[in-house]
Amino acid sequence: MTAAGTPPDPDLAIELRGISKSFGPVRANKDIALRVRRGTIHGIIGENGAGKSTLMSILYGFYKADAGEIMIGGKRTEIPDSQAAIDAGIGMVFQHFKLVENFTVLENVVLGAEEGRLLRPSLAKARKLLRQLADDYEMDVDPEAVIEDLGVGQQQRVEILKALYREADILILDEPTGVLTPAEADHLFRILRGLRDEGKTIILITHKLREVMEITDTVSVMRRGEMTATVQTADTSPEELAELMVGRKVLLRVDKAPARPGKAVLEVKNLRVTDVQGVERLKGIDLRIHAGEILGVAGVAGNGQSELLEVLGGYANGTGTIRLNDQTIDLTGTASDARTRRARGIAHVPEDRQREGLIMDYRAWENVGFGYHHDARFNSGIFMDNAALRADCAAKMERFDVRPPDPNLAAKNFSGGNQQKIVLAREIERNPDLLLIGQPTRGVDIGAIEFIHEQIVALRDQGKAILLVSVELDEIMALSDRIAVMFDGRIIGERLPSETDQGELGLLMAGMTGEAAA
Amino acid sequence: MDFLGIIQILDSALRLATPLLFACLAGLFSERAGIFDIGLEGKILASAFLSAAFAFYTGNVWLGLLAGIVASLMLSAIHGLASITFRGNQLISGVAINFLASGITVVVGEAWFGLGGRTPSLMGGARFAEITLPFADAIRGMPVIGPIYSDLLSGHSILVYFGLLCVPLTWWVLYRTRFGLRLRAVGENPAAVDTAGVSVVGLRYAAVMICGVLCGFAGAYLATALSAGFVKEMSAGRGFIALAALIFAKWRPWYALGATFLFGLLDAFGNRYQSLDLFGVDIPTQFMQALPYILTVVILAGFVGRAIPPRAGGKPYVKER
Amino acid sequence: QDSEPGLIIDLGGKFDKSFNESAYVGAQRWVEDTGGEYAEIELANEAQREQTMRRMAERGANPVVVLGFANASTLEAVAPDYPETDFVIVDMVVEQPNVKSVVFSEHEGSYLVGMMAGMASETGTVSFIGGMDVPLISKFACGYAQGVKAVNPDANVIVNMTGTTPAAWNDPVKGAELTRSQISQGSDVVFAAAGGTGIGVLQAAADEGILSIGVDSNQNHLHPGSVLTSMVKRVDNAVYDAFTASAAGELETGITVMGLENEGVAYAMDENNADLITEEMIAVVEEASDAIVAGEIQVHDYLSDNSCPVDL
Amino acid sequence: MTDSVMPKWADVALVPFINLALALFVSGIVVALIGKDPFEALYILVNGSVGSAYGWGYTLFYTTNFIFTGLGVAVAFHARLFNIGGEGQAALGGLGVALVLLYVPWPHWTIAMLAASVGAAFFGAAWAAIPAYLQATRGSHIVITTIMFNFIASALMVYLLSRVLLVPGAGGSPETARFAEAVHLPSAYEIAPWLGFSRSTPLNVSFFLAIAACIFVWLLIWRTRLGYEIRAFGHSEPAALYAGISPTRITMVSMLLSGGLIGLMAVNAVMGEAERLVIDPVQGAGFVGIAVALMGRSHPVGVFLAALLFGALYQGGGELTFEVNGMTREIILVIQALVILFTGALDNMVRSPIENLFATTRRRPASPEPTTPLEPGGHPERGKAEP
Ligand SMILES: Nc1ncnc2c1ncn2[C@@H]1O[C@H](COP(=O)(O)OP(=O)(O)OP(=O)(O)O)[C@@H](O)[C@H]1O
Ligand SMILES: Nc1ncnc2c1ncn2[C@@H]1O[C@H](COP(=O)(O)OP(=O)(O)OP(=O)(O)O)[C@@H](O)[C@H]1O
Ligand SMILES: [Mg+2]
Ligand SMILES: [Mg+2]
Repeated sequence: MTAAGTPPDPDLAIELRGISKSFGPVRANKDIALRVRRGTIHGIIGENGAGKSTLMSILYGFYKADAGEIMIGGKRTEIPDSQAAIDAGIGMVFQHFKLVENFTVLENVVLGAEEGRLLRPSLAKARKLLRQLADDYEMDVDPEAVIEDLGVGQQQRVEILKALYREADILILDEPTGVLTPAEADHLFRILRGLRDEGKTIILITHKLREVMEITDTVSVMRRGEMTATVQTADTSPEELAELMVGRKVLLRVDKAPARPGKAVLEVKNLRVTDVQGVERLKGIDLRIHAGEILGVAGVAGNGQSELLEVLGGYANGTGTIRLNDQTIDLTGTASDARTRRARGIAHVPEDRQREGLIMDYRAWENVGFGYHHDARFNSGIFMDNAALRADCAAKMERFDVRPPDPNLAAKNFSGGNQQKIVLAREIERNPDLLLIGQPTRGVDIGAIEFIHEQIVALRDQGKAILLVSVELDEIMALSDRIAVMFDGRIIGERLPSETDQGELGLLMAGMTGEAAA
Repeated sequence: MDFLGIIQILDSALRLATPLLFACLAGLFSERAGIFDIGLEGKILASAFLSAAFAFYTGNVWLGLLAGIVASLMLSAIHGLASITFRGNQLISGVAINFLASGITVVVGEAWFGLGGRTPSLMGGARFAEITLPFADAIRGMPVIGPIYSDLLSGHSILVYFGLLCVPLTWWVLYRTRFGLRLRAVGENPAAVDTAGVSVVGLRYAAVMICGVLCGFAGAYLATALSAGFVKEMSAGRGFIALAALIFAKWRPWYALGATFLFGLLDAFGNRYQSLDLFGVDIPTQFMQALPYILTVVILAGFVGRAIPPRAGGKPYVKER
Repeated sequence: QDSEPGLIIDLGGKFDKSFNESAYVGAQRWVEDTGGEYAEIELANEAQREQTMRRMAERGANPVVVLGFANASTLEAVAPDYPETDFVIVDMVVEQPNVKSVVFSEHEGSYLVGMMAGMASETGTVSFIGGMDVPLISKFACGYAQGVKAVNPDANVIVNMTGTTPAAWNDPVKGAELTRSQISQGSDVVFAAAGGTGIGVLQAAADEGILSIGVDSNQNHLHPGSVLTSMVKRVDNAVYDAFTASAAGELETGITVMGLENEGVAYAMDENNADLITEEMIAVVEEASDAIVAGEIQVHDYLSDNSCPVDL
Repeated sequence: MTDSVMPKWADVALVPFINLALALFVSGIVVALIGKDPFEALYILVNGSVGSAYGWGYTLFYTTNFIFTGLGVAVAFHARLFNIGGEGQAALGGLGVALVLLYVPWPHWTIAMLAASVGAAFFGAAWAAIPAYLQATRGSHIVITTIMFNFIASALMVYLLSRVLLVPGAGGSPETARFAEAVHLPSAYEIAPWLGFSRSTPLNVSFFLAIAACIFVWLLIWRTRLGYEIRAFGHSEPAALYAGISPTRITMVSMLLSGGLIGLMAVNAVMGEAERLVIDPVQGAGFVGIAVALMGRSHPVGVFLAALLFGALYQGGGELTFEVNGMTREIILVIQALVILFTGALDNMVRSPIENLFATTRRRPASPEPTTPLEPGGHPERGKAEP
């Protein structure tokens, strides 16, 4: 089925043949073939680490392929760097935006595509063009705004405008909706459809099967570095796509018994957090979580969820009151750090396991004690008891099915899902009264998601209180016993999962309470 | 202190600030592009040596200047190779360059001149002469303006004026040209520059080379304008002070002028008032000599607080782990 | 005696244009005059002092000449281990039977050049630039100031030190700037005792058209017509004499003071500064010199009590 | 680092060795360029440093200094702090030693050494405290502040030695009086004359203190909770916060430890060798410590080996200037610089090709089975299931 040898088809905007790419020992792309028709929206799905971003980065000249060839518009094209890709009419919006944070929108747009050696004429010209593009595609952004002051949705528009400014015919978007509210996502899709109707070709990487079904014309599935299938969207179903992605049938729902909430474990009143720049991130949070209950916090990233976790976890300063098991927790002063919180029975699976939850250069056994390294059982006298840590690690790896079960491997050498399992094992096995858990399945493959969800529900069923923060509405809906929606540092509404739907939550996440209040 | 005394201190400050200014702007280019450079000191020293050596051999200070720039550029190339091409640790590379310059200048100097690392004294055309600005003599007599123009502004070597000119020039390049935009971007987020189709490596090398040229001026100024030849270790820590000034200036050109002038002023002041008698307490010379360093610490702690360096600074650009 | 003499050049290096260089010149002159050979080692760091001294002795060098006060306490410990070897230490006294200590009356030499400065000055302000604020340098400064005041009691003497790190001895830029600062305060004669830094001092003085005074070796030739004189300290003679005496087998241990009477210190006169010095100046200075030798004038030695009778 | 690709022996031995060889090769070119025989120079360098008991005495003496400064820099490195202030901290350590030994009549060198060590470590740590505090609380760049503190330290030392601690009438050398005979540290000659050390060898019991410091640092960094926290903080500050590790505390503690270790250098240099405090007792060892820590990968064993290397370079370089006429002592600086450059900054130049070499030789046996992913932590059973 590989296209090698077949004559080029001018109707194809892109054709990739035999693309391979390794990062050291990791083979991210293996002999990949891909054909994208002109004027279509082509979806690419696959588990985390399947190699989607890598493949697109190769197409955009960000990485160099080890082998394979690229045909653009039927012509074999060398793409040694991004400039070549831009010249070939390709634009890309990366999963992690490539914007200069302290530059203005305008400066970011012209960067690399300036008109001449002097800046002023380039900027003037770009300002005009930018306004026109913004009008054409209903993408309102202030050209003089500084990127770091913009929300992610706006930043994404800048990335798209950047590509359009360079007159891209082929637009690659890598997980564009991960950071958007449902309304923003809808808007984006309108724009994409408009672009397609103009004859542009769009490649869309996403994890959300619903979106694939909604907007793409064709969809390709990647699994562990290989392209496993390409199907017409009209001819497939979410269940089939999920199976193609993982290689086996997947439950897209979580099985759980109804909650039996007990006494209140955590009570939060008027919690406020101001960050180092002096911006108020939490503007008076009130919430309460009972034993045996999962409170899901939904919201678009950046609306204060991270700060909520941090202040509860003990490493952001805040004001207000937090009571755990009817005891007030010190919010300032020396007894307000993560170590004391842990001693009080709060465990925390942080949102970003690689930045916070693990020391990537520590071995697995060193990481299982992380945060609990003062525990008597990990210490003997003035020294740490490394043997105890190793034994503990081996046991946890066994129970949580961490692969490979080698305590001596450095954390960075585990895959994302296994890293997450190590963190979860560490925190859950503490048997905490309250578990804070942020983005439990971010960057985790579908198989592991099932396992992780089961563990969370099991902990709840033991009568523990759980605060779940996730940007994935599906996850929130599936796990929570109650849902709180955060917007702009406040809890803007609380719903029961049985009495709401994604539409309503989406509106709340966008800060629209009017209709819901009615 | 009388008016003339002030003028004289300012005059001295200007001279002392000039090498710092060159070095500070050099560091600014490099660090704005994301390459930290604690090897300024070494580059100044190497340039001072080679400029003096060539000025002596050729009798032409301009050829000396050129040679100084070449010397500094060679060290820049090493720094670029280590920190850009081979993605090494920029601080280590800087430390090595400082050692290398202190050693090689003396080793080579000894081999060439046999004077223990000194170059022979430079005479006449082998040194930068002092320039008298037009009408300086005519208006010297005028009150206030006279001394300011004729004593403070006039009578410096051409490099002083060039150094001052470099400030607006740097500002213009940084904020008004395509190159400047890209340079600033590469120090903040090299991936953005890369995906915009511009070579990160090319930009960073360009910045490191500009840094080399400017350090070349600093060294040549020391050896062929302020003094008349090279003496080993004659940079005497000025590269480090320039670095402090750069942080104090928050990596901005006009602030760099202010910061280096402040250090020049502290130095000039310390030279003038080496032993102070404060309310009957005899302040020892050593305290006055340490004062610029103490003040640097105080300034860093108090006024600058957290100076935010270019975000990608010091980190090699690695796409693939 | 067939063993060759040895010379240990101190930190600062043999081309420091002053102290070490002077010793080196003395040794070279001895080589030229006698055709003999000598061993020479340059110190690279503090910890090598003892190592080098012992190496020299073990190598069979005799006498072993060490330069500078920093060697004293090391020599104190080393000398007894090599009773067959004679040591010569310049600038410091070590009381061991096989050590000859040569000390200079820098204060007296400085006094004389101070007098010259005082007479040559038209502004009544003269100045001094030292390397580091250490006692030996203060000895120069103090003698100089006394000399200035002797001819002009109202004169103002500005004293500056270059720095506190080893770079202080190698910072001609700072030396030049200090000179300019002193000029702006009215000084028109500057005396530098600051190693490599002094090069910058003499240069700046020449550039700015004032007079300067060199130190240790005769530096008059550096800027003819600008260097008023040099306070020469005949370390070269000390070395030359030690080598010669030892070769003849008549090296005397004990303390030798090199002062005005034995031309251990002197002001330098040659064709380079002939035009700067008047007959009258020479007359006054010679008279003072004689008086000092005769003990009629006591020039205070800063080292004797770490203080100076005139304000520094 | 890339432990998955390269065997450990290549990482800690082969690559540094090649780097070193390159550095010496380039040094040889420099030597040849100034008209000297590089082979003779190499012979003198090696023979002078490790060819005799005499050479070893000096080599190990310098090694002792560099172990202390190297360990100090290494401890700070573990917390990702770059302590350039070794010069000042060691000088202050010297002051601590001198004060302790001058003003207390110690009965025996053992207690004196203990007290001097405390004094040295305390003063060294104190000199690191202000930059550490400013870094921890005000974010003042520690590289700059420690550099400034080097300058301030030298001013302070000159002041104290020429005005305060000076022995009156002793001739004006800016140094303190000699320490009492009772506090003389036994030298290698006195301890082990049968090894052939000469009476003059500067090597003394401080060497054992340095070894002890290596063991102490190893235990501290890899066996204690504090070390665990220091390393964690060095790897990731956000993670440290998450784990309840206080950045301020770790910054302070690791800099104090760093300064203290560096200060201990004075026990060797001031108490053991000079037996009095002179101006600049450090002689660049603070800077060499940076190179030593980098080369030794901040591991005590590595630091020991690197210190030995630099000690040998120092001693051998000294012999070089003794033996070869016209060889200036600055040649040592050049060699040092090249060693730092090649082993530190240009490391990847050698490492990458060697890594690739290992990668290809390793991948080759795997190639008959192309579907097996090499990704660690993958799902091997599925890999096998595929055709
Ligand atoms: N720069 C890099 N250096 C080393 N390994 C990399 C790099 N980028 C990606 N990888 C590895 O290559 C594999 C494929 O990664 P890629 O980012 O292409 O996956 P993806 O399908 O985009 O996943 P996600 O859904 O998480 O975005 C992963 O194992 C990843 O760890
Ligand atoms: N001589 C050395 N030079 C440089 N790095 C070293 C050296 N020895 C060890 N290392 C590195 O230091 C780190 C810690 O070493 P250490 O020996 O403490 O760990 P280990 O092998 O796990 O031993 P243990 O299990 O006994 O703690 C390792 O990453 C190792 O690569
Ligand atoms: Mg991706
Ligand atoms: Mg081990």
